[in-house]
Amino acid sequence: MLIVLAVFAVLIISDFLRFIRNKEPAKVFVIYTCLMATSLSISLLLAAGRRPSSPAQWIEAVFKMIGVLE
Amino acid sequence: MGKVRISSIQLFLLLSGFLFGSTVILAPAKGAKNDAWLAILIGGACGVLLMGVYAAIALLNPSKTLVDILEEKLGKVAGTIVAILYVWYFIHLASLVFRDFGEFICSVTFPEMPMVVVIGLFAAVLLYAVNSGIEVVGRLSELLVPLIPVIMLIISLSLFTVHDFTAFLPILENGITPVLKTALSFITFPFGETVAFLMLFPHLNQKEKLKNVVLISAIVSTLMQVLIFFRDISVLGSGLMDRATFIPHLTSLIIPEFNIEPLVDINLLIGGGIKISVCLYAASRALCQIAGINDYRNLTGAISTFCVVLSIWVHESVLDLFSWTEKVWSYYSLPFQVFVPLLLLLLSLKKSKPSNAGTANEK
Amino acid sequence: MYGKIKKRSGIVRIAFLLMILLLLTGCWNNRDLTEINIVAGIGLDRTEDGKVLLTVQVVEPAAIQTVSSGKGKGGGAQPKPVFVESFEGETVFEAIRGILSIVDKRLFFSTAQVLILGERLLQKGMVEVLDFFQRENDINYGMNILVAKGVTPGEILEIENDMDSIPAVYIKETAENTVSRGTVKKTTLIDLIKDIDSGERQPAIGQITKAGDKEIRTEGVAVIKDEKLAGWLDPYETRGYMFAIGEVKSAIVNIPVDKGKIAMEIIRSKGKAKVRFENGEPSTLTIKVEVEANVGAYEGRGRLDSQDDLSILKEILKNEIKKEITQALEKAQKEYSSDIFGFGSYVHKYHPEYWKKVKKDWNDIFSKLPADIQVDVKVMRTGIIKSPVKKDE
Amino acid sequence: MVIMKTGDNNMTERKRIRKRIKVRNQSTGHDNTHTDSCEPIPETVEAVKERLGEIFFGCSDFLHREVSCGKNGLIKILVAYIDGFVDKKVLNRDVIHPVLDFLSNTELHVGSSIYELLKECVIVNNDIKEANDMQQAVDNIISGEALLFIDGENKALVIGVKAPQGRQVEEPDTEASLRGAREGFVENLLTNTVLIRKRIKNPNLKLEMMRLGKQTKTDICICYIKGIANDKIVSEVRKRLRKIKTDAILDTGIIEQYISDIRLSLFPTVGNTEKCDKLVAKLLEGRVAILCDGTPYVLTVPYLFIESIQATDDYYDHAYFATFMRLLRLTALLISNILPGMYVALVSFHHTVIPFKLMITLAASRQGIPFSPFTEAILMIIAFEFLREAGVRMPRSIGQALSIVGAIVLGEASVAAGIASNLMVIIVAITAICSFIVPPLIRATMLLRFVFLAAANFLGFLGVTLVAVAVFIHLCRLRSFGVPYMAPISPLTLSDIKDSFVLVPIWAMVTRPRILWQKNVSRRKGTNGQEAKAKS
Repeated sequence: MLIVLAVFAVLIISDFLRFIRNKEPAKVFVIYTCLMATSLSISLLLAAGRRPSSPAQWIEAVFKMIGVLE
Repeated sequence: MGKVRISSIQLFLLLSGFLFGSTVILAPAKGAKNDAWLAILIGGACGVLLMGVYAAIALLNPSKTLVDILEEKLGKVAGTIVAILYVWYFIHLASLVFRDFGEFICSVTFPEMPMVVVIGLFAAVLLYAVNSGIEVVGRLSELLVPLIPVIMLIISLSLFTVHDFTAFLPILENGITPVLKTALSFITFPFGETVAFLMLFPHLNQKEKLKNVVLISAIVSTLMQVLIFFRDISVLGSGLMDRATFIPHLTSLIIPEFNIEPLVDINLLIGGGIKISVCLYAASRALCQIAGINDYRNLTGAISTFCVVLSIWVHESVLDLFSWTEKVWSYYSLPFQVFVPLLLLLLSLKKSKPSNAGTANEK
Repeated sequence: MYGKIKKRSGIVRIAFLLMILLLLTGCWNNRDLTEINIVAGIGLDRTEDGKVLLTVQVVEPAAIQTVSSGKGKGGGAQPKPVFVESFEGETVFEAIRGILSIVDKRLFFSTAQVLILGERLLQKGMVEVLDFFQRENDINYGMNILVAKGVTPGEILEIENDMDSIPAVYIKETAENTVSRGTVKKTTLIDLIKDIDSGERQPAIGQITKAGDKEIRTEGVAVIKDEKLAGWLDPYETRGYMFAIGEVKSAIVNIPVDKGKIAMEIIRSKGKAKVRFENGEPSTLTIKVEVEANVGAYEGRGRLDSQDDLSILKEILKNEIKKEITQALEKAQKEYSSDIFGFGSYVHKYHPEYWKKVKKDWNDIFSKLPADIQVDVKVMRTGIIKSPVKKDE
Repeated sequence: MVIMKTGDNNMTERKRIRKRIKVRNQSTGHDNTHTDSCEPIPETVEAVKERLGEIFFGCSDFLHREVSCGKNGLIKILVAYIDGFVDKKVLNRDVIHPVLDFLSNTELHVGSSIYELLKECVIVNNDIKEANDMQQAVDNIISGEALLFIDGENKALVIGVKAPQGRQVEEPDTEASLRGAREGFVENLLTNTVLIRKRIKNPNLKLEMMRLGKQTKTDICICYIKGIANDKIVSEVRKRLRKIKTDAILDTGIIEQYISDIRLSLFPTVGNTEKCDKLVAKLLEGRVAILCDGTPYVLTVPYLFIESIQATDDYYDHAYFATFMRLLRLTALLISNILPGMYVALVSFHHTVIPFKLMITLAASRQGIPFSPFTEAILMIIAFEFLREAGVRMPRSIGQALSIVGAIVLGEASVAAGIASNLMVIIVAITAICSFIVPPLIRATMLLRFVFLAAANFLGFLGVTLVAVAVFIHLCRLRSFGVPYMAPISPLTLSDIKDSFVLVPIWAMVTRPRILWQKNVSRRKGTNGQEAKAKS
């Protein structure tokens, strides 16, 4: 858990410093934060041992609903 | 930051490396057992056509990336939505390759290592490559991709004494249906996945060579796959081949007298690395284009982090991974790899007829 | 411009990230050579109550060095180059892990030279215990497999003699010598797995017995049927079998002549087992063998000057080989009804429809089919001299 | 990328720089653009003397001689120079003597300028320039010219009577070769340019001078062959040199660090050589050389990876042999980088790869060693590096003793004491030998070895491969003056492969490296200066 946080902290801080230095537009921050927040929350859940249902399962479910897969 | 250019040789090597990708450890047409070679040939033929479609789209829309084409042909809103789906698809693809890599290393070389470490380190190196620009990835492929056939040759030649050349017989024992099914999955993995190159084709410096490059790389990799199949089955026999988790690796274990197993790791690292780099580049480039961000490097970090997390998250176990890719992947890929590109091709053909968009538009 | 700043920060960032990840990673799987026990030979057997009995022969590298380099001066108590330990377990893996309770370091199997199966194990079936050896990531698929006849694998692994400081190597090399003589079959792990997997050919595994206190003897094969021991072939039958499947590399075949015996040296041999079909049903088993031989020794009196002389020899040799093959085939058909020759594989490959029907009963069908054995012999050279010493002329 | 950016204003830039150089070194005095200094040269010799005395206060090597002569001893002339720089014999013979003679024997007409007369008719020396203000005068005195001030003139004559300085041309120590010229560069810039000019007798060989370093005012010379060297690279060199802001240039090594493309890279992107024939060969390939006064090391740019495995001997030798040597060097480079790492990976992780017999030997040699293979390797390598560094710093006579100590300590005693295994000694020895085979990369290799070692200890072969891939990525993104570092292999330039890891016979090498410049690549055409000029 701590390790996950540490790695993410390093990544986010280093990237943010770079963004600020290069004066990137706000949307960069927004998209970046969205992606990182998702990654962080999922990895925290994974680290806690609670694996949320994954996209692979959603896709499989969708295909089953449509009837492509039986 | 100037025009980024890759040469036709680099594109050829990138494509070949991409097509080898994780097929270095996973025999893609395994489902057809003894007739896999037939499935590979059929799938390869269709794969060549499919890649031809991508090349045609790129030629009809010179110097436009997939996102540009989508927005132009489907309209702003629909185009953007489809483009976002494509971004997701590239990310998913990259994370699957990450997972293949991680599973392979963890079950073959380092059983005690946590998979996320392996994948994370790999991702860090690839992030460096992608951040250096697609030009550098192209140059890298010139250095590294030639190693793949060399290593394969080393393995194959050292196995020459253990070959049983008739092992692939009998032909069509279970009828043609499984062969066709496998052929379909072989089109989607690996050929259809080259749809990611639609983000790269605009960088080619000699547009007129695009067709040849695509064609040759597809044919070369099909033939290589056939050869690999014959090697594997003649060494392992169909029974063991069916049960093996990582077929080419097991083959390399059979080599008498000495053990060159790490060479397979290197092959995977190169092939998978190229594949993931291209996917990461395509995804971040596409996302930046959609959002109107100039430099794709801003998002590579976030996207590769997400890929790593996704690769751990997406499947529970190695068997889940394999059965899912076998069962769902090809259907899931069809819209991205076949339907949308065909639609784009039709639309481009219709619209470009009067203006006769040629190869000379560039420059 | 901005490229310069970015380039620099890129390297630093990646290096930093790598460093953090590297520091976080411990040393998984990092195991020094001095922290493992190098296994040279494995023995597998079952105890009377059905448990797996694992015996391992472990090398002591330092002792080997002193033995081979002669450093151990002036007699004294030389350290033993190997030690042998046994352990019981419900499964193979359990036994392997359990053995850690009596040895100091983890066992390392990739170096195993031989895997010796016990008779009792084979009587109960061997498929189950072999799974571990396919699944584990550091197993050498080219490891030799032998079946211990009349002794337990443990007893064989405990043999010590002066020919090689590591008994397992001695066993392996002796077995390989015998393979080149054609009287034992070389079965590697991968061969065995393939045979069991396909079901087209019954495995035949080389046999090993004790010859005296310090020597072993590897001659003959164990015939397996449906993963169980069916019986044995003696050395001559084994050679016939080896001729039939084309694995004889060099062998000495003695042929009787008028006044004495000639030892023919086989230098090349090819063999092919096929099945002849008539009306969609198998009619005959055909074995075609091509042999190239030289005259090795003429222990007797006679003439060896002309092509005619050689032709006579050829005829005799042909019959001799044919006899051996027939013996082996008959034993496999009549006594054990086990298709060790791989006729089934031929049927599967070239008559898949028929194979599908008879797959289960193939061994029975095999044992009823008549055989057609063709041997083609070439004798090329006679060595440095032609005729033997002519005494009575 | 760099080339593209700089290409546009290439012409104007070049003109500008020309002007500037001209102004600085051969000032004709009629150039209004010159605004460096506003202090004029005082008209009376007394004032000049006073001023110079102020400037050179405390410089005991500053000498001046006042000559007053003429009919009534009214004409005063001051000769100022730095002691030791100037060949006094020549100065006396060519300047003082004729001037005294002339002035005492000649009737001066009214209105005739002594200055012009002296300059045109009297002074025998043929290297005469003018200084128009005090700054220039001082600069010239410092750089070793003799200055001649005349009463009533606000100009001074700069007379080149520099004494030959420094050591003789001799064989360089650092780059030994079996065959080829033994001449190496020396510290004197002029000697060096002469050495180059002697070998390329072609007016297209351009030598552009500039002065760098606020304090040292070191003479720098950009040297290239016009029509063969890529103009873009030449102007990029000028641009980067001009950007250097420092007070001291003591060696080309300092310039190298300023002008490298990626300054933090381990790999050299600027080459250096001490050998004259090597430099000439590089110039003829279209490279640009940077000479610097005071050092025998000449920089060449662009410097590509492949040059590190090229040796001058290769071209004079048989092609088969040269190709073999190149492959050998490449292998050595690889080995010196990864061998310790591979060994550690093998011993710590990949036991399955080791053959049985070797495994027993390995295990036996490791028996009783208290350290892990990683620690052992690090210790041994560091010990070796100590030895190497000591060998470099020590006087040569002690070096021998050192090597004996090293061999015994490293090779024998550590094994006997059970601190290192036999095999590790062999591994370190092989690594060390291999690292000496490719001198330009010796520093990069030294550090990378530790990286590989650490990676191997964490991840085995996988770690080694990952680091190798990262290094490859780095190499691929490196550029030297806009030229991709790994050329001609990546990007693949088929015509340049002939002089890469293989070498074709010299008669088959008909083109210059295409990667440097697409134009004028044929070595057979346009060798004559005029022809080349017409082409470009």
